[in-house]
Amino acid sequence: MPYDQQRILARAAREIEPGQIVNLGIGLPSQLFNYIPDEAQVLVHSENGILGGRPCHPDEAIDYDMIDAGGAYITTCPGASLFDSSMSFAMIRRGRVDVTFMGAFEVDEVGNLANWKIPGKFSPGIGGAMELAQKVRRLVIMCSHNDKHGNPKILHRCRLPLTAPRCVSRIITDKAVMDVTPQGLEVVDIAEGLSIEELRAATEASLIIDASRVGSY
Amino acid sequence: MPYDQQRILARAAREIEPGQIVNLGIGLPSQLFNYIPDEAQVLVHSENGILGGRPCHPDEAIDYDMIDAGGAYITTCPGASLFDSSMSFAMIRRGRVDVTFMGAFEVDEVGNLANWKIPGKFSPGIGGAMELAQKVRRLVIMCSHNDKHGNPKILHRCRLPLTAPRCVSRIITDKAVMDVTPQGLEVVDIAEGLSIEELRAATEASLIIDASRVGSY
Amino acid sequence: MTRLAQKLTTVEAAIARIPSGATLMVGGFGSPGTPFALLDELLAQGQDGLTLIKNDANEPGIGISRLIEAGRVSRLITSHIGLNRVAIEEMNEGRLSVEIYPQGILAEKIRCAGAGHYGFLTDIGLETDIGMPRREIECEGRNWALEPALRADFALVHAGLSDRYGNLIYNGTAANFNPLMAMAADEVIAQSFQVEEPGALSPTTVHTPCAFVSYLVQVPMSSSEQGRRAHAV
Amino acid sequence: MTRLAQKLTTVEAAIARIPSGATLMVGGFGSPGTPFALLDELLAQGQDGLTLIKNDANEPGIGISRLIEAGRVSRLITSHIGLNRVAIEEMNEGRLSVEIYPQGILAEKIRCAGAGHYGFLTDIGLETDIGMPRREIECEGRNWALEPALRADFALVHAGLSDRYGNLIYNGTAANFNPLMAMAADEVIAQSFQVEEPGALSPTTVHTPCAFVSYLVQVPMSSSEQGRRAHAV
Repeated sequence: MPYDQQRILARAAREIEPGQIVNLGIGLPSQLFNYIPDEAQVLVHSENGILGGRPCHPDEAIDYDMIDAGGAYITTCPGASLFDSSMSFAMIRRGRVDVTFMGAFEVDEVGNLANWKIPGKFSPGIGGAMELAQKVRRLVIMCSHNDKHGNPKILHRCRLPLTAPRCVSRIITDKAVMDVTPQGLEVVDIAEGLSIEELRAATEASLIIDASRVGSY
Repeated sequence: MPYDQQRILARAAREIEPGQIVNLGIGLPSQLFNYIPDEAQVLVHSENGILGGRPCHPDEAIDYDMIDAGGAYITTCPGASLFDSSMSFAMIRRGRVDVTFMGAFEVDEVGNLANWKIPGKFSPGIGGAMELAQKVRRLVIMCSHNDKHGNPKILHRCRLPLTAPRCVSRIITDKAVMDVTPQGLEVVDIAEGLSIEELRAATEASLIIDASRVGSY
Repeated sequence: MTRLAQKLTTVEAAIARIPSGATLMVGGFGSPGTPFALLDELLAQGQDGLTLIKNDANEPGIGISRLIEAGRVSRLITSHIGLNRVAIEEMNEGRLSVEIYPQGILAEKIRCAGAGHYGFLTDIGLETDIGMPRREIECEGRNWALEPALRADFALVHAGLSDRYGNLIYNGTAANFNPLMAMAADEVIAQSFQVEEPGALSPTTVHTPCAFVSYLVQVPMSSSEQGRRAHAV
Repeated sequence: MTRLAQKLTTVEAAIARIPSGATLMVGGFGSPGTPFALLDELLAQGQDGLTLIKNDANEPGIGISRLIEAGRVSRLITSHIGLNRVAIEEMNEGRLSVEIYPQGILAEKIRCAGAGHYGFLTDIGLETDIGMPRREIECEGRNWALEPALRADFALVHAGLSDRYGNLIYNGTAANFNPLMAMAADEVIAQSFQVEEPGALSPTTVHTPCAFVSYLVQVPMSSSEQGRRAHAV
């Protein structure tokens, strides 16, 4: 059963405020590019050395030297700048990126994130994920609530090697929007049509749910 | 008695080879600028962030943002680049400057240099001298052989705080040209009209002089 | 961070953000790149007990020397103040505490903070007395001096050209410490002779990306005339 | 250093300087900035036992992947090889030794060598297992990981525009690791699509000053066509 990516994308787009500097991870988060209106004057940062990228329109000429960190051809929006990798990560480590969106293999109750390595199965490298997770002010996770076998990805504690500890601010899945708080994972929104019981059943982590305050999306 | 600066400048200019990258210290060395012919295609480096500076002609319009490290207004020659201070010193520390010329308070037999501080009298700061002295491949000193009271500046051992130890390659004064060798200071040239005895008398350091090979200038 | 559309402000409002006692980085090597208009406003507003980080002390009567002369600077972290006899006198009289680093080490300490590291290990000045005690660490059989990163509460920088988002381009040798300081301070106030709409600057020619700039002030070219005279010796 | 007037040479002569067993930095993030023509010549000349330092492994059939596929690379220092299933297979089969760093740490290790330091202290990855033992040093009550600088015998870099002295300007996102590697290697071989006479480039727009470039080779734009196809997925 494919999960509802559109629901995640539409909900995640609401996290972006006008005039922010935003980094979009590989995979689902990179599609957020198409959800940011030009008038928001948002600048998208890519690790490979651009602030102010935007997707190429299909009828636009391609500059083969212009890609984002995921390898897609892009172009610039007004106010863009291009720079080397050390400058790009200085921006990340100095907290100059307002929010970053990433996928996840596992997230847990204290905001630990695992998204780079499955020992013995998958270890293509770290890329920029570790520094983004550790240093960007606000890290929003976008992922399916359960893996393709139905196993929960929102856990009590991550079991895979961590990308960074205690780094996640908010988790947006196809089933819920959850905030990492000192008390644990607090449900902000539940996907339309899903009951609290169904959400709890699909989740390993304990969830704090105040039914009177939970919204839907 | 003013010393013969022209003799030093003319002799020092012969140290520069076509196509080299050269740094000129404040004071007498900075006048070398006028001794480098355009056809030599030499690029002059200044610590404040330029490779390829040249003096302004008197009838040239001044760009008030263009100075060398000594504060003189300059302009660029073909092949010039402008950059920040960290890049400028990366160039120095990585040995990308072929030769640097500096003044000195004291130089000694093992090539120690003192030119930045006279305790209790003069301590305006280090500037770029320490890194230039320590890291540039070839350091040529240009100074008067004796101070204004007649005291020798070419010493057995420096007494002032060092800019850098064992850093000097060659010393050009108004009286002699001397190389720092593993055996000590070896005289290459003696100023026209000066005898070996007069030179020894004006010098504290031991000098190695092979009369058959010494040139004049 | 300040939102992109809200960076352009007045020199008064920008400088009013700085409290007495703050640590300030100030761009410029001699006059080029020195943010004269911001410094003059700081003089007018009266903040004191300042710690300044600048390559040099400008020349008497201009730039940060005005603040030093007015007794508003308690500490100066620098590389060379040889062109400012007033600053040397203040230092020798004990009224101004001066901390001196080799110029490239000062630049790297600032850049290191800008890159988000704790510090770096260098061999510069290892066998000389640079007047500062430094911790040495042995690596691969040699000793290296640990230079901690140098940060600041504010950086005051000067650009020749910019856009409204705060992308900066420096003219001539006016870059010097400016791009490094723009990375290293918590809040960065930039002055610019010319402020264009976003899109006016070619992206590969931007020296300081707008992500590092908090506030931007447009100043007239005449604000740097003091500095021009100073170098026209 | 090579004299300014003697830098422009042929791709054959430039690559012939590289012996088997050399450590090479290779610019590029994906295809942009990858010096395809220099790499193809290296493949043709047959040097082996190479250690390569590159952000990624390119994609199968192009760039450094060709060298890996031909068994000429014994070690790869990188950040992410997820777009190259061949390289992952070579690594998993134990035929290619792969050392992986967080991308910004890899960039800083290279830049640190380029700045002439021994290393730097960082908090990146302190509480995670990045697979590499790192020395930790306590400063001001906290532990920091020591990352030694990463140098190389040669750097192969790609620029869109240059002058005959070796001043380089990168196009678009093709800068990435190129300017850092140009500072960090003992000998730097640059390829450029366009080589102008000195004076043709505006000095404030130069990304890599010619002081860092040892040899320069003019290559046709068609030499990068493999890379263009690879990204046009």
